[in-house]
Amino acid sequence: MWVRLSIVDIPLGSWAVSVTVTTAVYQGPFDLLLDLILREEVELYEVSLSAIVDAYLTELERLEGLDLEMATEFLLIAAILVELKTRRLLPSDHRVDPDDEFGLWEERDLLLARLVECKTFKDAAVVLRRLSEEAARSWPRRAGLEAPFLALAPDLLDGVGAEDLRRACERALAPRPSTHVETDHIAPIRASVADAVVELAAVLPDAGTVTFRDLTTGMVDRIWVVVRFLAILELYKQGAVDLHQADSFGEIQVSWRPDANFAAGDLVDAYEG
Amino acid sequence: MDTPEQNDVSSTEFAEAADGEARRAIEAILMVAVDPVAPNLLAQLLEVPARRVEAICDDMASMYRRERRGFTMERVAGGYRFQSHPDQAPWVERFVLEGQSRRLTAAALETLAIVAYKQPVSRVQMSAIRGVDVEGVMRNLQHRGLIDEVSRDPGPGNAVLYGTTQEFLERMGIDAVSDLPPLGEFVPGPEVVEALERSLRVGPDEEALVVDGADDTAGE
Amino acid sequence: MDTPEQNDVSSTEFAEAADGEARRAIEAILMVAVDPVAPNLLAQLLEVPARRVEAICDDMASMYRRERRGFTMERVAGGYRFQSHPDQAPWVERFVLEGQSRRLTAAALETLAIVAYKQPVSRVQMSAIRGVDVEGVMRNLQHRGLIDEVSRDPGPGNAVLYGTTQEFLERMGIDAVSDLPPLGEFVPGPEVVEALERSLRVGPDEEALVVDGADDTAGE
Repeated sequence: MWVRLSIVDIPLGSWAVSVTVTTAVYQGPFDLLLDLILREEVELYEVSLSAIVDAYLTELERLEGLDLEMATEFLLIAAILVELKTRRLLPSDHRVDPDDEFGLWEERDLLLARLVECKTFKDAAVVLRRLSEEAARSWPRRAGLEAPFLALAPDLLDGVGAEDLRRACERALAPRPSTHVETDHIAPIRASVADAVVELAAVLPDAGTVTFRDLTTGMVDRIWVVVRFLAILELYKQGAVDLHQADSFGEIQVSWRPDANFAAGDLVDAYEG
Repeated sequence: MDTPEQNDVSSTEFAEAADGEARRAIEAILMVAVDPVAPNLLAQLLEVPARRVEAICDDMASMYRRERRGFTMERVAGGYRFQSHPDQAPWVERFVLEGQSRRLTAAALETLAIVAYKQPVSRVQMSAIRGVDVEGVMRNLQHRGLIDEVSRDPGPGNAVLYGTTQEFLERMGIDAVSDLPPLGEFVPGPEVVEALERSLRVGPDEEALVVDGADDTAGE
Repeated sequence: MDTPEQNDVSSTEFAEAADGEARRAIEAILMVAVDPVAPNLLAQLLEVPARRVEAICDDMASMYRRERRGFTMERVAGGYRFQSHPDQAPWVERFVLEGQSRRLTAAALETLAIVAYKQPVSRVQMSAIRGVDVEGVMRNLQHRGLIDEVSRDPGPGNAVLYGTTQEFLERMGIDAVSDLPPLGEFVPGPEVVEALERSLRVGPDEEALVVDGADDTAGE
């Protein structure tokens, strides 16, 4: 077994702290969520909302821009949790937009399905652990050919030149190539995460009070809305914007604070790593 | 020479003698082999049907067990090999010293599980399932020879697809990936799904409790 | 049983049982050993007198002969080892010629290439780079005179360091190792090899998952 820091010792109000403390133990949000829900039986609504956002922003910075695709994963999960939590804390509202409601259920079901899938493989891994531990109790015979037979074996170097040797060495030493391929692939999303903050910081000061809906008009893919939502939250955390929501599920009013002293560059650095 | 075999012309005895000779040849070959030797190869070398090779090998394996040898003959990664008996591990460990650096971490095992069951699978797919970037773990697994690139995704992006290796089978002590228990066995039971659902419910608490119908704490 | 040394029944049985256990341990150790194992080492590992180890080993050797195994246990170069029975040589030859050539070549080539470019290099470093146990392959290369022990690591453990031989240069048709074509730029330098080795023992993101520090006991 391995060392596992217990989350029980950590006040629930400071989930952000617990995530930071346990990054070496928890392998990401699914791991954390599964453990919280199944082992610790923590009710998610007991965790403070800002703590969730903080936790994921912390997680985001920890990733140091290595893989923004994963970062957006975090954001998506964070956003769903925030939304679920918001619903549960607020009294029942009868003016819920059915489309929004449907969308949330959809997201929730997706998250649930992914948690179940993650749990499935975690349990499968337990079997692999048992198998490998059993197998590790035996060592295979590796002595190989006895001297008289060595001369018989096909000549290892037959047809092998210095070039082949160089290639073999590079093959053995090379860092595996997948990183670069994937980075190109996710480049558009990478830009959007950083840009969401930059764009908003450029537009909002002169925009007066706008609604979140205005800011996300025309965005088809839900992930872009999520990214923008988290960008707003980040600006709020930085003290750059005020947020106002008249009632639950009502329009979120966003207004730039007149006293905001915010340089978008600082934050972009944080995202880019 | 030690025990001269007499030649009584019974066909069973003849067959037994032939099996005995095949057994000796297999013992000799496995003694010099570095990797598991496939039954087909043994069949080809000894010029006997693969089916009979497998039967002989099974007999040999149980003979060693019966004789309480310090070694066993196992079918691993598609072939037969000699290996030390698991109950002799304490002695062998003393001898080989390298000890447990072979141990796999939780992250490695979970990633391996995904590759084993979903192969061929891309890095992005694995990351999506685990909810974290798996690149570091994968590079480690690849360096250890447990997984490898097996093909390219024909779709856009041509992502590299990964699968498990012979080395993986050897490390798990299994003959083929199909020897792993079916993934269905690991799908969480209703009580786990319920616990997850309850924690992720939509809407105010009172309502959710009514919908769930059960407010007892399930969990494991 | 063959040579009862005690007259007291119970102590004979006790001695036989103990010998049986020692026999099993020796079988296990010799099965995984790559080089002959000296009786003194066996005595030390099993905590029995060397004289008794030798007696047990003699018994084992004649037992295998009596049982007409396809392998023998021989005393070679000051130690015991399992090897294929001489009368099975034709089968082993077939196996060598038809069986294992391809895979061995790929593994051996990579191993040889690393020794050539990174020499002097220890076996542990080699294993770390190739991700698998290279012992058999290296011994093979050494037997063929392509690599050899060139020095000892001055650090703790005094690991044997390997390099390529004159024979290797001749086979490659080059004057010196420096005549080998330069490696691509993405390849880590020799100093990285060690870091790589470290990182492979405990993955970068996995340090917290490893409990026992047993990984440090590698040295051979």
